[in-house]
Amino acid sequence: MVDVSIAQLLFVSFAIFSIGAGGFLIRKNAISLLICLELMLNAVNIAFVSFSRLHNNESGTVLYFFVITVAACETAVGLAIVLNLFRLKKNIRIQEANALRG
Amino acid sequence: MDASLKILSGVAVILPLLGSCIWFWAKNKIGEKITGLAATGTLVISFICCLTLFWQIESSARVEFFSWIWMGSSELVNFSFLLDPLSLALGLIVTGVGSLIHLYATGYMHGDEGFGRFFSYLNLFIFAMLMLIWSDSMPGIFMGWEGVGLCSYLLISFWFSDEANATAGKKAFIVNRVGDFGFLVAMFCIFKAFGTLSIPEVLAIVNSGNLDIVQVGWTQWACLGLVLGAAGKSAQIPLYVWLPDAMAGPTPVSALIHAATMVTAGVYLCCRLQPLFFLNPGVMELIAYIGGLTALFAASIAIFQNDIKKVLAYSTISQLGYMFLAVGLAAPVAAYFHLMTHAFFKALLFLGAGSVIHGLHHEQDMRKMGGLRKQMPITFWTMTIGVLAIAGTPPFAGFFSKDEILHIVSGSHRGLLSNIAFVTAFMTAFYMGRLWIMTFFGKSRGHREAHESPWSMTAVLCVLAALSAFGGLLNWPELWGGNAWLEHYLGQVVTQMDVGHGADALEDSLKLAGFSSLMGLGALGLAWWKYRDYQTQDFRSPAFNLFKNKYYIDEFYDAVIVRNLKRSGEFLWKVVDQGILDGTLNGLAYQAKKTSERFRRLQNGLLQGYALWIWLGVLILMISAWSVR
Amino acid sequence: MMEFAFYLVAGLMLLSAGLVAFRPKPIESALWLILHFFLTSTLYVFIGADFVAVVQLLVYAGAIVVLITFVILLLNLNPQEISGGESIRWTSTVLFLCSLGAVLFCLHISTPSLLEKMPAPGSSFGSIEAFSRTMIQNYSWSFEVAGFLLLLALIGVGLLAYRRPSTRDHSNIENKSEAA
Amino acid sequence: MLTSNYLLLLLLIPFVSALLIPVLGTRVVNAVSMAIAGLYFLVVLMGWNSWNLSFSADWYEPLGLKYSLYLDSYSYLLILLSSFLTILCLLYSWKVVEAKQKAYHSLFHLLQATVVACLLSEDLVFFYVFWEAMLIPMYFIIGVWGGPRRLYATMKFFLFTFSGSILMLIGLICLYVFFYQQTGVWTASFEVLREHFQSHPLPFYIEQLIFMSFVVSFAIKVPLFPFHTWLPDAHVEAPTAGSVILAGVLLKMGTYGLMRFAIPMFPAAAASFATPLSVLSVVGIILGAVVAWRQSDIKKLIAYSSVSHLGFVTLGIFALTETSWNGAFLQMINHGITTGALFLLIGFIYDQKHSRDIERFGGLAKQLPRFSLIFIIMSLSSVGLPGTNGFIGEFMILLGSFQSEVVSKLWVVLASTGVILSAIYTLHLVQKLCFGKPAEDNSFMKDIGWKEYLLYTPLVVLVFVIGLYPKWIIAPIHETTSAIFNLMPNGMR
Repeated sequence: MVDVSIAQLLFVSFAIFSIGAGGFLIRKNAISLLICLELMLNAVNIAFVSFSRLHNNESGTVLYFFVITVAACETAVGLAIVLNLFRLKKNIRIQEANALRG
Repeated sequence: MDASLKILSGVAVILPLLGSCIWFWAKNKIGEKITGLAATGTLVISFICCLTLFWQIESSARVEFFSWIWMGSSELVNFSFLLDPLSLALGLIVTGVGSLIHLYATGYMHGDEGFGRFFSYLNLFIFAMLMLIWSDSMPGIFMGWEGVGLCSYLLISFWFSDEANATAGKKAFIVNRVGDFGFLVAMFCIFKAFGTLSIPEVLAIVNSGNLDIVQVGWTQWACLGLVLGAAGKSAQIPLYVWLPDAMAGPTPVSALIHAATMVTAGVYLCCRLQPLFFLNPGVMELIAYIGGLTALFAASIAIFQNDIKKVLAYSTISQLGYMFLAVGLAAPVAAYFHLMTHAFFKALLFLGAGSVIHGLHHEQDMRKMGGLRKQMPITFWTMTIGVLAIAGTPPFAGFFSKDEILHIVSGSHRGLLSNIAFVTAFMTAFYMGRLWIMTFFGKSRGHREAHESPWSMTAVLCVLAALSAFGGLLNWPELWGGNAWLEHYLGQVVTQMDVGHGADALEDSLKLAGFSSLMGLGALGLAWWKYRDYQTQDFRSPAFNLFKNKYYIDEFYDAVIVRNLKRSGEFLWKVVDQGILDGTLNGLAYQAKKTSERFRRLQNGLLQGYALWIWLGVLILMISAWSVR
Repeated sequence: MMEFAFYLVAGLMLLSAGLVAFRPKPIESALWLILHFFLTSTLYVFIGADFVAVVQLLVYAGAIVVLITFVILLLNLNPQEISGGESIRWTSTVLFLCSLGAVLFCLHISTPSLLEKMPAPGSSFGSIEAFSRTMIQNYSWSFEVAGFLLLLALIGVGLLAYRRPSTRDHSNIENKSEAA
Repeated sequence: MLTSNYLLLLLLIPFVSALLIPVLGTRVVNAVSMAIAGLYFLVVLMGWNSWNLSFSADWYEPLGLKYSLYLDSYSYLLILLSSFLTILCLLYSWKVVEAKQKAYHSLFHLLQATVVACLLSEDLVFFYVFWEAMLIPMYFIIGVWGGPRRLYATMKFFLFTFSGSILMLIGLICLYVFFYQQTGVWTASFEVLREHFQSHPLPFYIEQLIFMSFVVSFAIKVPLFPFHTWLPDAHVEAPTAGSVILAGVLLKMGTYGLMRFAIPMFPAAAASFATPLSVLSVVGIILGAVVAWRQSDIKKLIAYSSVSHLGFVTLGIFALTETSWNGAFLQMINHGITTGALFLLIGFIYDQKHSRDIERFGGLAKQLPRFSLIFIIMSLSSVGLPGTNGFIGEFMILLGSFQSEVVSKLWVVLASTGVILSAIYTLHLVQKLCFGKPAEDNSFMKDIGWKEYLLYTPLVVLVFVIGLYPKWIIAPIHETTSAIFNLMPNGMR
């Protein structure tokens, strides 16, 4: 076990989240976006577990568990959508998936 | 006693209404003869009822039926009758002349496809007219008032297939409605002042003299409203324009409604509410001047009309003007007397004219008549009596009644009015002479062979001629040794201005009578000289055009009122409604649409764009959460 | 020593995250993601959450990344299918990230208590038993819901990925029949 | 003697029938629906003279909301009118409406149900819910069976009424919350709120604001100038039966709301706004009449005449005297009868000729004498000829308003000119339709037969029965009027 402050853990979490978010905003293909989402979720998980540790309360880890459940669902559904997108457009460029524009 | 009054008056009123429904429903199913005779029969029964009432009732009686308008807290209006000399006398005329005209109409309307409908309307009219004169409350009178207006409307546009007739009916109704508006406002004011609309109660309060200044103020407005109402119904300036057009109806209608009965309702109303008018001398003066001016004005138009019924129509307006004049000078008995004699001789004249028209197969233009003296002798002789009566030739009815009015006018020391009255009397004799001569004398001008009318028509003419001849006996002045029956009879309920007694007054009145009858004969002579060998020539001058076109009053009203009303209708519709109101709303809707168009662009379909917006939202949330802390 | 290990792991995590996010090819990102998850798992071990560390490896690295990789292989994309098109708004992205960082920094310095070392956890922290107790006792309803969510996702994916013969082919057939 | 369960019966029959009709077989829909409507009318008739019933049950207790129903003579008479007109509408639609009959009948019953619920409710929230719900069936009736511009008309109708309702909702929430703040109890019961705010008045400007929020909402429904422009469009596009119900029942909900809720709640605020509101009424009277005269579409003409007639009603309401209120309420009923009949008559000739252009008719008095007779009778009732129902209402309104303390006499006199104007446009219509020569060949048109006699006879009878002996209907109206006025502060009476 390492003797760290919560601030250090949160910094890690935040940095990873920012990198994920940046990637999400910048990348152009749908699969990379999904991967970046995973990154962001992971960053959030780190924060959850850290707080769980800080307060010595298992609820944070339970939340972690739920988050990965959601993440799994989201990835599965997301990938299925990407698959359909590819079938429809013959590519997975996210800018072209704009059928719902106003 | 009371029950019998109730039954008699009820029967007199209800029978025509029932008859009206039956004739309308039966249409022509039961044959002309039965319809006509039965309709006349109902009227005769009504007349008999009236006569019985007339004998039974000493001074006045009130008959209550059932409550009509109920205000919640109190009874406002009952269906109840006030039977007193004023209403009984007029009731007799309405049912009496009415039954004569019904009889006449069975001949006149023979063969018309709307025969049943015609009698239905006529009977309905009698019902409404009796409601008008017998009701003891303002709304009751108003019901009859509008009812006769409705019948007038229906009967003027009786031959509705002709657009002009329908328009004339509509005009009559609408102009009358202007008057009714005045009547309505008068009712409101009276209710405001006295808290009741029952005429006996109102008159009791007025006669008791316990009025404060506010109440008198309200009565002034009420009287003005009533004058407007009366002017509408009795075709006085400024609302007389409907009556000439009303001649579009069948002639019996013109005789019954537009000469003998309905148009006198205004006079009746003013007499009925005389105490109210006494409170407002200014309004009385107004009535007198309206009457005088109308008399002169209408007579001047009548001289230049060529349609026989139009001449009579303007003559009616002019004679009604006389009655108003008398009312305005606080001489209701004189007005009433003239009303009665006028009912006789004007009905006679109209029916005579109708007989002529009937004989000439619906030719109304006097320029195409002439020389009918021989072909239609009965019509000729009866018409002659009518003309002499209206011209004021002694000893016919018109002489007495008109002379009384002239006497009163000259006794009132209003120079202008008395001049007008005399000039009008002269003009009346002149245009009636013109009508008489153009129709019956000279050579035939272009009409086909005429025939005398059937007995049902000529018999009525004879009866009316007799009435016109001897009607003056009703009110043979006391000054001349008579008993002035009508004056005494009506004197129970109305107050007549005193015109003086004694030898001086007798001398004055004899002078006046002599002068006026000489003037009438002179006018007839002038007409004889002018139209004896009338061919087709006419006056030709700008002034003549002015008269002939009735001073362009119709055109004036059309341009000033009707056209502007139409224009304001278009304006309110197109500009206010569709332009401003709908425009604002549609504009709002359009702006909303535009705005959302603009915001729509934000929805660009780019996933990452949305993510950026989420980031922005998160940022704002965090900042606000932090700053709130 | 352990401090150093922590910093090393954290640093590697950031590095791998950067590589995940910015390598041009998706397959590379996916592979770097695996490394990232392993490092995360290490971090969890450092703070005493053993069970979580294991789950991280099993579920994330084992299942999810494999799924992603599988899809990438399935699609077998060539470069212009992957990217191309107009460039993405770098400036606004950077701006937002900076502003977010600034806000966080402000938050950070305004709460000094965060800088204190964390107290030692309870003896049972991170154990399966403690985790399970909390989960089953306090969150049983949510647990069921999560299970149901997975089921729904399963059905949804099935529906989405199912290639309907009707949609496109149907129209083709219609066109053909019209042409014929 | 009827118990409060009677109110439940009143409320539930139309709802149940609205649900029942869609599951019926197509052939029997007409007959069953009409039978239910007839039965319902009888049920309503049974309640004559047993008003002042009430019923209450919890709806959502934490917020103090209740299904609380109250039947007074106002709501009773309007329910009676609505059930009566519904029968006529369904009878009229027999063999006229062929498309989607089930939905049509079901919607009419639903409309009836919402109207009845609205009229019965004493709880303001309950009232509001059904006030909004009334829009839905009408929206579909116009939108599905309407004329060519029905989309525009329905949209306009919906947006107008809905925006008004939103204002009312705001006012209602204010009342509700103020009451909670002052007493710590949640309730939306009208009686409780009224009593409380009478004894603990709110600041006057707040009273005025809330009052206006209610008034605007009701005024849009009435419709009062300048909110009236939706009415002509809605009437023109609505199917005949829809127009009848719209004119006969829905418009009355606005005036009912004014009389039953807005004014009793804030009499002082009402008095303070009496002048502007009565001026708007007078403008409505005159504008409606003058504009009606210029219309060539018969339905539009009648729609504008409705604006004019309802101007009289609102004038009577804002004059705040018992007489004018009695007259106003009577005039609401009269308008339902007369205008309803006129719409039915116009529908009758429209179905044959498929035109409502006034210029394309003429001479119908010769060709369709029975039709013309009834048409003229109804027109005269609309003109307010004494002896017909229209006169009694108008007369009482004007007479009462003239005695009013809060409305200037000048406005009443101006309103009375509506008497002239109404004659102008109505006779114009009668002349164009019935008199003159036919503008086109109309020989294919049939006169009214037994089915139409069934429709019009009760209406004609009512016209004269109310016109000649109105006491039987004024007496119950007066009961509620005097009850409302008794509760107002003394200065108001």
